[in-house]
Amino acid sequence: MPPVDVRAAVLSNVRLSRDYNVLTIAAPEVGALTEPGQFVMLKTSTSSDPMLRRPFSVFEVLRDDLGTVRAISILNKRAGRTTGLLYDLDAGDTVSCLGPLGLPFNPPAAGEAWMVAGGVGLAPFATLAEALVALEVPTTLFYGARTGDELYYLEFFDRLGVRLVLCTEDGSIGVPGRVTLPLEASLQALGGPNEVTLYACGPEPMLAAVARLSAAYGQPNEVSMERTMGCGLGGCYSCVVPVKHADGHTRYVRSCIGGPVFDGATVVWD
Amino acid sequence: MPPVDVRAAVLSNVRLSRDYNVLTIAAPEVGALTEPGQFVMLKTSTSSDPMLRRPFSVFEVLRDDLGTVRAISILNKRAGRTTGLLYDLDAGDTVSCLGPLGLPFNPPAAGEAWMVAGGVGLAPFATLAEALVALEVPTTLFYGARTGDELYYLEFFDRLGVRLVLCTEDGSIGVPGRVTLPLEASLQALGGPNEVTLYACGPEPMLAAVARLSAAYGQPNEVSMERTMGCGLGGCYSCVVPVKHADGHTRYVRSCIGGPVFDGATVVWD
Amino acid sequence: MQPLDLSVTIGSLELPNPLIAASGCFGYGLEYEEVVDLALLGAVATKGLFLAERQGHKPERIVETPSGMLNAIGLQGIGVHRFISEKLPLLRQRRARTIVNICGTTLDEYVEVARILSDAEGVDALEVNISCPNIKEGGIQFGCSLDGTFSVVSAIRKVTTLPVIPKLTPNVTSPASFARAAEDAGADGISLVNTFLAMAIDVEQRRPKLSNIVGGLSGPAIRPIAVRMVWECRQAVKIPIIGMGGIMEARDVLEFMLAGANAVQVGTANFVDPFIWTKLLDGLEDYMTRHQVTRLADLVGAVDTQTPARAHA
Amino acid sequence: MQPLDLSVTIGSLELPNPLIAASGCFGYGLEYEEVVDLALLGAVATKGLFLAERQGHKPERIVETPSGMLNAIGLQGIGVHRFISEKLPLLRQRRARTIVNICGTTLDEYVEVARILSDAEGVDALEVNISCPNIKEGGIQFGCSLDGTFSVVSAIRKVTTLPVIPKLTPNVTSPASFARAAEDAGADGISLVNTFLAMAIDVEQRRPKLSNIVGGLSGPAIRPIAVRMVWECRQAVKIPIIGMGGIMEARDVLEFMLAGANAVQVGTANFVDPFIWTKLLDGLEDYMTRHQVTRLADLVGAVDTQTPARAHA
Ligand SMILES: Cc1cc2nc3c(=O)[nH]c(=O)nc-3n(C[C@H](O)[C@H](O)[C@H](O)COP(=O)(O)OP(=O)(O)OC[C@H]3O[C@@H](n4cnc5c(N)ncnc54)[C@H](O)[C@@H]3O)c2cc1C
Ligand SMILES: Cc1cc2nc3c(=O)[nH]c(=O)nc-3n(C[C@H](O)[C@H](O)[C@H](O)COP(=O)(O)OP(=O)(O)OC[C@H]3O[C@@H](n4cnc5c(N)ncnc54)[C@H](O)[C@@H]3O)c2cc1C
Ligand SMILES: Cc1cc2nc3c(=O)[nH]c(=O)nc-3n(C[C@H](O)[C@H](O)[C@H](O)COP(=O)(O)O)c2cc1C
Ligand SMILES: Cc1cc2nc3c(=O)[nH]c(=O)nc-3n(C[C@H](O)[C@H](O)[C@H](O)COP(=O)(O)O)c2cc1C
Ligand code: FES
Ligand code: FES
Repeated sequence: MPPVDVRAAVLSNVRLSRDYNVLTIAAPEVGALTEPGQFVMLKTSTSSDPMLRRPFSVFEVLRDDLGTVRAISILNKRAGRTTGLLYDLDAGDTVSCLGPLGLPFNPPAAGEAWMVAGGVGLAPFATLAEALVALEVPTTLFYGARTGDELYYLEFFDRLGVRLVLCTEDGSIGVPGRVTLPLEASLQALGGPNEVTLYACGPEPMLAAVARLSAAYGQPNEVSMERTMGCGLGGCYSCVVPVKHADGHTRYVRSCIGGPVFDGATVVWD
Repeated sequence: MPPVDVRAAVLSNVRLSRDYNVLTIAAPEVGALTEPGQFVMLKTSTSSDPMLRRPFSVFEVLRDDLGTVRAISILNKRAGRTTGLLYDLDAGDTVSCLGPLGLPFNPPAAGEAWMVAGGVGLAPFATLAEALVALEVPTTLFYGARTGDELYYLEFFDRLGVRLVLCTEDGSIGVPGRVTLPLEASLQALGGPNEVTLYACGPEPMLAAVARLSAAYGQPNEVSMERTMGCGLGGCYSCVVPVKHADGHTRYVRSCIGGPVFDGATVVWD
Repeated sequence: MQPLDLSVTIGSLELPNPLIAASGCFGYGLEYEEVVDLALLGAVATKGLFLAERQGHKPERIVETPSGMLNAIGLQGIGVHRFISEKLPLLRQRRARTIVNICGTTLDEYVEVARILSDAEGVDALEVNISCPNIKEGGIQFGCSLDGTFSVVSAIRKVTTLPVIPKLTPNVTSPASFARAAEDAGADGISLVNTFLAMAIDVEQRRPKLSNIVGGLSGPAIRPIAVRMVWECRQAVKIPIIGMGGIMEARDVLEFMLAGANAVQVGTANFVDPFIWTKLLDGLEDYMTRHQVTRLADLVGAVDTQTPARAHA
Repeated sequence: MQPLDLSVTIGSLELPNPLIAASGCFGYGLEYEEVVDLALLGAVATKGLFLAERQGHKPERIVETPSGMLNAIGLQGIGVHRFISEKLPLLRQRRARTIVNICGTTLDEYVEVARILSDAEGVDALEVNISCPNIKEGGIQFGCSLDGTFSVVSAIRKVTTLPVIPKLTPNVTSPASFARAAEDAGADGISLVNTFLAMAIDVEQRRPKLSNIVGGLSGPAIRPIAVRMVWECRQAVKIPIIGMGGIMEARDVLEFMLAGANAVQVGTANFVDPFIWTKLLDGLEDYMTRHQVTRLADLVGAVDTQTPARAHA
């Protein structure tokens, strides 16, 4: 299905902390088409400063009681101009929302699903968790953040029946340190290969570590890569990821159309 | 007094028509310093598109019951980017307001005051009328617009005791045609020179006509010139008006600091 | 009133309207087939092609700047042979008019790429990229020397009957003299501008924001400079000009045409709004209706420089 | 931590901080004495002066463009004699460090203006404007030729002991070669960039928006190009560089200094916010504190081009 561009009204903006907010926008046309792992390109005004759209995972697809899609939400973290503007928006403001874009996650061929989220990397996993639960795939979320109060939507995943393994760098909640620690421990506890499929989104070092661990323990994995994106449609070649191809050559693949979800085993990590 | 720059909250925005609105902003520091005929430079955002401030007459200086200045208002007419943004603002938004700037009108040396306004040129006359009435100067407003429903704030001037001579190009209210028609008729009815001082603000052809009529009938006049302004403080030399100087030479004068109010007799009209 | 005629001609190239997707901003065109009917565009200028496949620079490849962006993609591309076998047939199917943007590290490579494409089915014109600021070898070294420009264009001219449209760099003192060199060498038209060589530094890390250190500035920021250059070139040459640089609205298309452009390209704006094309066409038709212009081409170079505009008209 | 040292030196010119009001964007300085303490600025570069009074162009003289503005003021000014009698004494009273921007229609006029100012009290340096794009006679004709640049600078060098700082145009293929010509001619430093020659057309009226048809583009739109030019010049010359072009925030000042500027000028931003100066100083001190930089001058040219920045650091 081709993406659509919607001038969407802001329905609500819940500020979770000084840096994080959940922005709900009336873009049902986008939500109805969205698969877990896909993203949208957002622009807050028609000004040319800032000019380019910015990429954001679809966090939630919100339905009414009849199951009709009414809106989508974005889990936004302030990083600069546009994310700062998105943090400040209020109900009634509008944003231009282009999507859905990119390749989604693929459901596990077999076994369990383990989602690994670092910080705002939680974003694509709300919709993925819903899809996996609907497929009755036993699902775990390994979720790491700097501090305990930066761990969000825990009840949401709990209510879905997702097993939670939490991690904080300051040790205030869950396992102290990086999320890859409990992940590796759990992988060690496994018997054979292909029992779990790993899904990862977060800082690139975390993604590389997950891919390395997956390989080491013979489990398949998919990683959602973050690249600077100029267009989101394959037009600008800004968003490339080096990928090992079948012919043995490494080529730059545009992550907006050849991703953002990649088989972690094919990505060439630096 | 030096101008101040205030990040002012929008208190109200009353849209008078599809093009005109009255924007009230919490800039008491500016209002307290403002004299009739002075202007402010407004900017609606910190974006560099649009980048430059735009000049606007102070329309009203708004006081509370105790007489303390609480806000100023702007009579805004949509002409492009910034005026369009000012039309769309809502209470709670903020604008950056630099002022007061420029030279004000001077009270009449003797006799009556006749204010001549064309369209949005009404803007500087609300504060001038209040000042003249306070000085017990008999005051008339010649006010022309395209149509009757573009004549605003009539009760305001009426309540002040200002005599109104209205004019519309479509003849829907008052004298049909240009405001300079009833003005000339009234000038003809006068006895000798210096019985009235004319104050004019509006399209340049109207200002030129008022200056010409003033000279013809030997009455002093002051005109408020509209020029594209980059800075409002004398820094950029964008806003110049050709003025005949005492030494006989015509020089370009920066209307932001040498105006916007000029003696119409010294302006070189093209 | 008569039907509106938006058609333009660049030498033997006839386009239904002046709107061309700018090279490097529209992939190979096919990336956009889902969002825009490629046949609706005046033409598609495809991503710059060398003889062989190219990987391009490592990220960061773009960075946003005030009303613009820097890019240093480094001409990643599939090479002319894969383009002909994989892309060209599909572009023909979509009935897209295809202007192929060609590059070379040597004069011989330019000529070779031009020759190969001339034998292919479905190429409508060659846009000769002698102005990419982002690669050391080739391209710009020809585009920044009058002799280099002349020799590349005349060499390509000899091996093809396709319209040859050198794309000029703005990073020179006088683009008009390069336009003249191109005309003298037998170019059917010229494209300008390519991007402005520029740089952005991350002050927190004290490092360039682009892996290539420098990159090319595009977007509305450069439009006033690009319009001036098109206007200067219009005085200097008779051949058609394809103008570009920061076009975001129909008004901007008209500004370039009034300055002397016979057609325009739209690049960066397509990133901001991939649905821009119909909006631009609607805007042009609205203007033509309001101003009773029946042939859009009548506006080319029609700016009246004798009487400046009144600001407060 | 030690006190922060923001001082910079341009030849024999010592400034308490690198922030200079750009010529033509700050009148003669005195226009701003009510809103900013002139002694607080590194220096004030005054409006370009010829020998005699000049009326300048008729309006429209400016027009806004995306993240920038065009100006064609035409160097309206009071001439060097009235400047010395009317403005200079007051600038001295305010303890402003005054860099006088000088123009000429001929080589002789440049030399004459320089000589007269050298005999006056309170001139701290001469900025030689050979780059104004808005007047036909003089200025740019020297600034666009290497010989012209060399001859103007060396001629002025002979008649003054004041620091001589030619101001270079960006409208050339290689500003670095002009920087070298200036250095060879004995310049104490160079200023760049002046504005980019540009044009804007009112499509409704089909006329240029400026009475002068073309004008100079300034503001954040040009910053990435200006930073690149400063960086290139830093590789080419040893003399101090005063960088400018679209500085709006302290971060932008630092970007120019990291690229190789010893000091900076701020022009267009002063129109947007006349109170910008203290904000820029606060921003610089905040950065120095966060990064433990005690001497701001240590950052000059300190960009590390070996290792590009990580976008998602
Ligand atoms: C597929 C994808 C999904 C994403 N999902 C989310 C999400 O759900 N929630 C969220 O908060 N963030 C998400 N991001 C990251 C988000 O796009 C960036 O934080 C945002 O673009 C920064 O823009 P800015 O204008 O706020 O920052 P800028 O002012 O542009 O720059 C600030 C920082 O952001 C980086 N950056 C700038 N432009 C981009 C860009 N186009 N893409 C990525 N990084 C950029 C810069 O390198 C710089 O380090 C996602 C990114 C991608 C690629
Ligand atoms: C002293 C003074 C007082 C004014 N008072 C009022 C007022 O009370 N209410 C009101 O509605 N308008 C007033 N104006 C006019 C107002 O400043 C312009 O309409 C406004 O600047 C247009 O800006 P814009 O961004 O909306 O239009 P733009 O998109 O910038 O351009 C649209 C039109 O406005 C003209 N224009 C652009 N910039 C300026 C500028 N800086 N100054 C003047 N004209 C410009 C252009 O020439 C063009 O014709 C005043 C102007 C001056 C000089
Ligand atoms: C990301 C990007 C890639 C580009 N790649 C090419 C290219 O391969 N060949 C070329 O001739 N021009 C290339 N250009 C330049 C554009 O075709 C165009 O000349 C320039 O961007 C100005 O137009 P705009 O402001 O509308 O983008 C590229 C521009 C951008 C932004
Ligand atoms: C309105 C205006 C007038 C200017 N006049 C002069 C001048 O007289 N002499 C000069 O050397 N530069 C002049 N300039 C150029 C500026 O000094 C500066 O080089 C340029 O604007 C880039 O800096 P900015 O982007 O910070 O404005 C002028 C610029 C503007 C905007
Ligand atoms: S974001 Fe433009 S190609 Fe991927
Ligand atoms: S507006 Fe800048 S000098 Fe008047």
